[in-house]
Amino acid sequence: MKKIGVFVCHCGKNISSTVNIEKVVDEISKYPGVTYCEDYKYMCSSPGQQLVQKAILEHKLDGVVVSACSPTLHEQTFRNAAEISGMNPFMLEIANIREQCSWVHSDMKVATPKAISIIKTVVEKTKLNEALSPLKAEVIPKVLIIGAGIAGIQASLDIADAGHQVILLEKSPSIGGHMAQLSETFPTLDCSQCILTPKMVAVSQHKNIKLLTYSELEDLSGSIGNFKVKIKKKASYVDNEKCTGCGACTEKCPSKVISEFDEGLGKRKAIYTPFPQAVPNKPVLDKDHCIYFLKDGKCGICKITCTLDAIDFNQKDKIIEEEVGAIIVATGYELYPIKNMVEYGAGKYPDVVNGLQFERLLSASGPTNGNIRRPSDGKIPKRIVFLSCVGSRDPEHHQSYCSKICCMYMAKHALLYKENVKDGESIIFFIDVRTGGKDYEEFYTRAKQEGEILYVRGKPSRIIKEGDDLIVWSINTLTGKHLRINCDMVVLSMSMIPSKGIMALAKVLRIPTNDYGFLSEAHPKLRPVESIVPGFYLAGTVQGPKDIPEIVSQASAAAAKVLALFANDEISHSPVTAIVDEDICSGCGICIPVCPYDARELGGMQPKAKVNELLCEGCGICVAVCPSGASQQKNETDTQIGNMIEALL
Amino acid sequence: MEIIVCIKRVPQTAEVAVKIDSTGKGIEKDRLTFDTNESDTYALEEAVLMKEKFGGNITVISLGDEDTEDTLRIALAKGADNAIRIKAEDFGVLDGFQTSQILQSAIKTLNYDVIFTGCISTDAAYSQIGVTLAELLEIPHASLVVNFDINNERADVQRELEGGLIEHLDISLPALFTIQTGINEPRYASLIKIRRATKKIIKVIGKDELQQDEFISNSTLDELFVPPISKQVEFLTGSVGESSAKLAGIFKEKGLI
Amino acid sequence: MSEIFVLIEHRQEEIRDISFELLTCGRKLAEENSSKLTAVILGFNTEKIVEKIKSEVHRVLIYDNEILKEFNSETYQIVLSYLIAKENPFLFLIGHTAFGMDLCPALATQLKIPFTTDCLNIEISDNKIKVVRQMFDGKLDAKVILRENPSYMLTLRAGSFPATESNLEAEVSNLDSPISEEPDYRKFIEYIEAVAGDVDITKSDIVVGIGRGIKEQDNMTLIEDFAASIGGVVACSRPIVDSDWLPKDRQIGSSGKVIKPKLYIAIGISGAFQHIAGMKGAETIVAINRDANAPIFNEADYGIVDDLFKVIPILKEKILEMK
Amino acid sequence: MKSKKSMVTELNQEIREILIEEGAEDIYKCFQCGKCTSICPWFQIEVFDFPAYTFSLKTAMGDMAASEDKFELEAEIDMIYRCVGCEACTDQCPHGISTPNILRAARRLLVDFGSYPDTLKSVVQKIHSDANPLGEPREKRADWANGLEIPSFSADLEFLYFTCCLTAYDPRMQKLSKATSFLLKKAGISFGILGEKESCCGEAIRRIGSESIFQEVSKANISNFENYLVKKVIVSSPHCYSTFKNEYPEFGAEIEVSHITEILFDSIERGTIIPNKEFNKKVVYHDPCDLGRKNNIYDEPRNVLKSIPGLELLEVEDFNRNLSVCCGAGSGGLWMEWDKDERIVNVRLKQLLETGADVIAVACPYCLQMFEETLKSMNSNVLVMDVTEILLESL
Repeated sequence: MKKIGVFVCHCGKNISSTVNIEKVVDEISKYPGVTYCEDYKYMCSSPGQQLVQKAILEHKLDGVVVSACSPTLHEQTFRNAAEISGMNPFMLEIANIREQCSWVHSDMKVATPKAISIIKTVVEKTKLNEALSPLKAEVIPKVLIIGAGIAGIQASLDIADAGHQVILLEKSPSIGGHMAQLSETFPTLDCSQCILTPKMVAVSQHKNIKLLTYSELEDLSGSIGNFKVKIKKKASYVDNEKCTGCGACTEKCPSKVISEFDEGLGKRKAIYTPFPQAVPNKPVLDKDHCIYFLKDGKCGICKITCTLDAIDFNQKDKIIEEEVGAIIVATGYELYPIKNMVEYGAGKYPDVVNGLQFERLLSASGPTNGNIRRPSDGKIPKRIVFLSCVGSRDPEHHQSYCSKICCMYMAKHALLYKENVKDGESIIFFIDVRTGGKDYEEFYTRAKQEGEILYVRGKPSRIIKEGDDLIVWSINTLTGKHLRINCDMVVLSMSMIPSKGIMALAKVLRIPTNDYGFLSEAHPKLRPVESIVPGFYLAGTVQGPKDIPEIVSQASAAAAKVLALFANDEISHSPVTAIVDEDICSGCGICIPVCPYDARELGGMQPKAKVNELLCEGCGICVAVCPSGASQQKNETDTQIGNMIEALL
Repeated sequence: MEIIVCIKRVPQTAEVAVKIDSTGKGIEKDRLTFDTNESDTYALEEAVLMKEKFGGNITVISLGDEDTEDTLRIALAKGADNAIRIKAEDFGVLDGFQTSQILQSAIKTLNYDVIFTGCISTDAAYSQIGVTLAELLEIPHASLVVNFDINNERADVQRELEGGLIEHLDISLPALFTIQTGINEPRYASLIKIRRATKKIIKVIGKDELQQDEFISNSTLDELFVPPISKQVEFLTGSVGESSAKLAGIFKEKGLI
Repeated sequence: MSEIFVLIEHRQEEIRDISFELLTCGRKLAEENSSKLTAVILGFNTEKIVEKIKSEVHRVLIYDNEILKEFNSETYQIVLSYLIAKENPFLFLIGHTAFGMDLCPALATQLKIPFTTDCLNIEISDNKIKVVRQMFDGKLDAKVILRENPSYMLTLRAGSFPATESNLEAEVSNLDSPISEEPDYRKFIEYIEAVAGDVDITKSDIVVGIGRGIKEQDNMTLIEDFAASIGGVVACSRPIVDSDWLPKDRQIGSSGKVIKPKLYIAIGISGAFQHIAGMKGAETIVAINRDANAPIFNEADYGIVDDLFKVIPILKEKILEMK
Repeated sequence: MKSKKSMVTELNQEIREILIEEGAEDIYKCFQCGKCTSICPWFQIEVFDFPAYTFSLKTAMGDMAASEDKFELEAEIDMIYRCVGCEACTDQCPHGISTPNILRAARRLLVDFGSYPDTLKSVVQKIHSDANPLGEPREKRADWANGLEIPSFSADLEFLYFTCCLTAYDPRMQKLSKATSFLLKKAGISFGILGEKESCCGEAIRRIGSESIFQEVSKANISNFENYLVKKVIVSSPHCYSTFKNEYPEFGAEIEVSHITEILFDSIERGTIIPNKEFNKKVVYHDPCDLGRKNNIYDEPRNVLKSIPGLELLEVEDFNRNLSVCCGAGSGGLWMEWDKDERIVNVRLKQLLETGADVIAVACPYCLQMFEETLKSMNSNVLVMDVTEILLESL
């Protein structure tokens, strides 16, 4: 018979206020197999842990049950403590009597017996636990970073500078992301491109960074330390070895296409570099708009123009395979489409634009060279109305979250507009002005005064066109007065949503997202840049709306996490995995598709299920579906579970 | 100033079908909506206006069944301070004269300067309770009051006569006044007062507490019947001259001209 | 059976119509019950009144005193209670008017005589009295039996007994008023005339309602002349108020006034239900409309399907001829 | 005598609590953005301010219909009864707060204490007593069907045609019920009517705040449905539709309800009704709140109209479908009357007339009544027709 010690934590008053600890100790002490039982106010504290260690030695315990909070919090803490006393850490189990008991009850008469039952079941489990040793795996010190906006760029540079290899993947023709589209940045008003382009160049020149633009992730397998990735490099129909980026092909190309970079306000060619400072500064040919491809070879002017013979209409998509130890996801955001806003004209009116479009109008490299002209007729807008929270903070129809950056960029927009159009007038409709950031409130105050911005509290209900003007209907909720404001342009600060394809990508990566498609972090406070799935890290707006300083911080933090991983040659993996008793396994294969981690396959002459223990996370689904009982989980065997149920009954 | 207002809960029959019940002496009440008698609401409002002007207390009193407490509560919500229900269930069928006597026996023990009643109930329509009650209490009265004020502890009263004429009177207090509709604009109850009213206790008086055993009846209702009318439009035809002449003849015949 | 008494109601030296209706009723009851009819007059300088009443009754009792010049129910009550106690009439009839309502219940109560009010019809058999009166907003009639007693008091609704003429020769007696001063607790001050031009459509016996069919504001005079010719007031449906041709207080309907006149003439009104709700209580309803299917005809007693501009001037002529 | 106004609002938790008990629980969701107010039809009335956005806060503060001053209180209650319950605010509110529900909580208390407009009192009385708001006799409810040979409903018939009170009694509206019964017969649909056993659906009085009488009349209908084994109901009025579909289930009703336009479109699609006579008119369709915004029926009535040869279907730009503006008749509005320049119907009618249409098509008796009555004083040749009437003309 094994000797089990039970340690009951009060958790201050968290547990003891609804669970009668004295009674628990009294009851558990009498339970068969329990040779030692003790309580303490804070078991996780240093003296608390010492109690456990001392008891292991003094009472020669075979197993320990700590009755305290959720195992996600302190299982590791206590296992480490047990190991110091020479116990196999997997002989220590946590009985959760806080989240699952004291917190959900208010009546001690109910909570106390429940706590006792919980502890008894865990004692039963512990009795049959086996000593396990962690699995070890090699780490490939190379990182894949998906998305080359400011987040991806920053993380790449940090890791590359530390001497590790980086593969930086970008689906568009250039790196830079949305930050490259911006004019000036709050709160300092330095030029966005001026601060971004040096970093872009640094990326392109860094010996440790392999840049794959115009590329997408196709497939992924493996686990932390050892991922295998397949990347599709889309055909650009330009041989980058030969191309010098002279731009002659672009100049001659007869096909004009709406520019994505200018958010639809300008045009580009079918063969193009998105913007002058693009990295790599080599054009790509957009097959969907190329006359050569659309009209069966009837064009080819670019090929004729190119003196270096860099145009290759026969180029094919290329699959690149790589092995990496970690992956940072930094795919960024896009803006919620205006067409979802029926009451604001649903994209009918060209002079109703979104925040990024207005950035392009403000940008010196933009379609109007930084002079503000309204899209419909090129007129200088004399009055612009800015609407906050469009598509944000609207759980009923759109997104319930706050997009965080709009308050600041609207103030910036209005200020820059005032500098641009001296007699211009800005009206900002707001519900709350949120300026949580260093120097932000000061900037808001300055913008309000220098930009002579009229802030009106209220959410407009309609935008209606009347003649040349747009009319915004609202009320001023501070005065209660009706407003029907005529203006020349309206800027909607649309909510930030995860960029297109995030759900598909998350599925390939098998990492969880929240309801809106933002990737979920492992812990909102303590593990903000890691996914719950080991080996994946998050940087930037892929995780939620953020401003640039926050994105950069998070990117560097993700880089630091990757570097910490790479600092070891190997990683250990929990041994609590599934195993297959090949004698029983019939090879039916039911367990293969249900495994969320792709940790199973059928192998051998007479196919039997096999477990890749490095991939297995011990979720137990395979155990549950196995018709023959061949699949078992270490330290969660059927016998153990049976005993636990018995203890409960 | 102590004011008493007598009110009555009545079925609202003006705009809906009214059917005689199986006894032949009452009406089917299931589908009728009950509310404070119309002129009583003006009486109550007049009391509230007087209280606002001169201060004091308003007691509303009603002879009725338990549902009458809803009506009394509405009066409390609209500005009355106290409410008394005399249990109608302690009595059988009552005529107006008995009602007046019962009210009198309850009111005679109270302090009052002014009693207001409505000038007519929309159900029985006798217009007699107020004036009878005044006589029983041996106080002066004025009926059909359309303007009311108090000067030098006497009431300055205007009564409505036929043909738009007003009779101006000076009456000593205490006295009883039956109030005509239109004298004021009855108010709504605010939610705060509604809330307070729901918590007030309504004093309920049974027959035993009235210190009077016999209430003489003046009359009994023998039967109800639907007045014989037949409304089928009669089109007056012929030339304009003919149809007009026919119509004028009808007017004459009916004594309308 | 002892006598039937009628209280003559007069105001500002004119006998009120109700008095003749009371006399007609009283005479009928007196004849049916082989009794005599007595008129009671309280007033000051009553000669002219007595003159007109003399042929209506068997006996006239007069209290002629300056304090009885104007009606004061308290004064009347003192005088009449004295008279009734002395004469013991079988039935004392009073008009169901502002005067009668103020007087009858108090007087009867004081004398402990069974009474009831607002009678439409009165039946006497075996010294018992049974009356018909309206209840429930006039929707039902009730037969009411009075407690058996040697004497009774009733008030009679105006219009229940259209006045008829008579040629009796009354015996006239002047009596001395038992009091010489108006009581201090109730003093008559004055009559106040209603402000001219202030029309209350709910108080008028004849109402002429106009609707959209009137077409233009100029046509309003036609209607006003017509209304004047039959002694009615002009009211309307909503569109007329909307056009500001008449003030809001002239609107009939669920959102306007609810009226119950003796006669309602709807001219050029189709009869939206909101309007119907306001006028269907009228005793007699006449509709004049070009559209025979107009819903207003569902409510009307008499209808003329024709152009109102043709009908109204001719109808006015015919009415003036009849008068 | 007017009492002195106090500028201090006192928090009154009791008022808040009772209003929440009566259904104003949404108030805590409000973040005072004011979008409700400028989408509200009253926003388009120049001379009147209807501060919809304040009601949540006022309720939370217990400052609803709370004035001690008679005239202020009257103005507040007047305000509470301005709401036409069109739910335009609910539709647009970021948190889906229903201002009509908040106001209805207050209405329920006010109704219990007789503190609501007299015209509405009379509607409540009439529905209670006569089962219709017009005060017409119950016995006459099926008179519109005289001579039309419509069977009384029995279990072997598929549908019950439930007329709206207006279409049952009002001579103008009876054209709708007659047209409907003709079209249903034409389409070969088996249906019957309940006639005098029908009671008003009660929608109006529930919105007015008379909850107890609503429950009384609705339960009468529900037990009728049960007794006659009614499974499927066709209605003319979107108000009946909304009530049967969304509210009767609260009281145990198990019926499937269709609006007549749904049935008609289905019949046209199946070819049992074939509109073949040209209706060469420009027609603008007005979305009734209870059909569109509240029940998402936008296309069926339009599709019926589109299937009529020669008919040119117009839309009110910017103000169609869920952004349509109420005719002003909802939640008791049919019986309320505001000053001439304070009527929602005028706003909507102006929008409809500006399309240049010859005919305003409606699918709700309330809308029809409002538009037609208002057009009478406008000297306009534009006709107001129900979708059923237009379809009938094209057969």
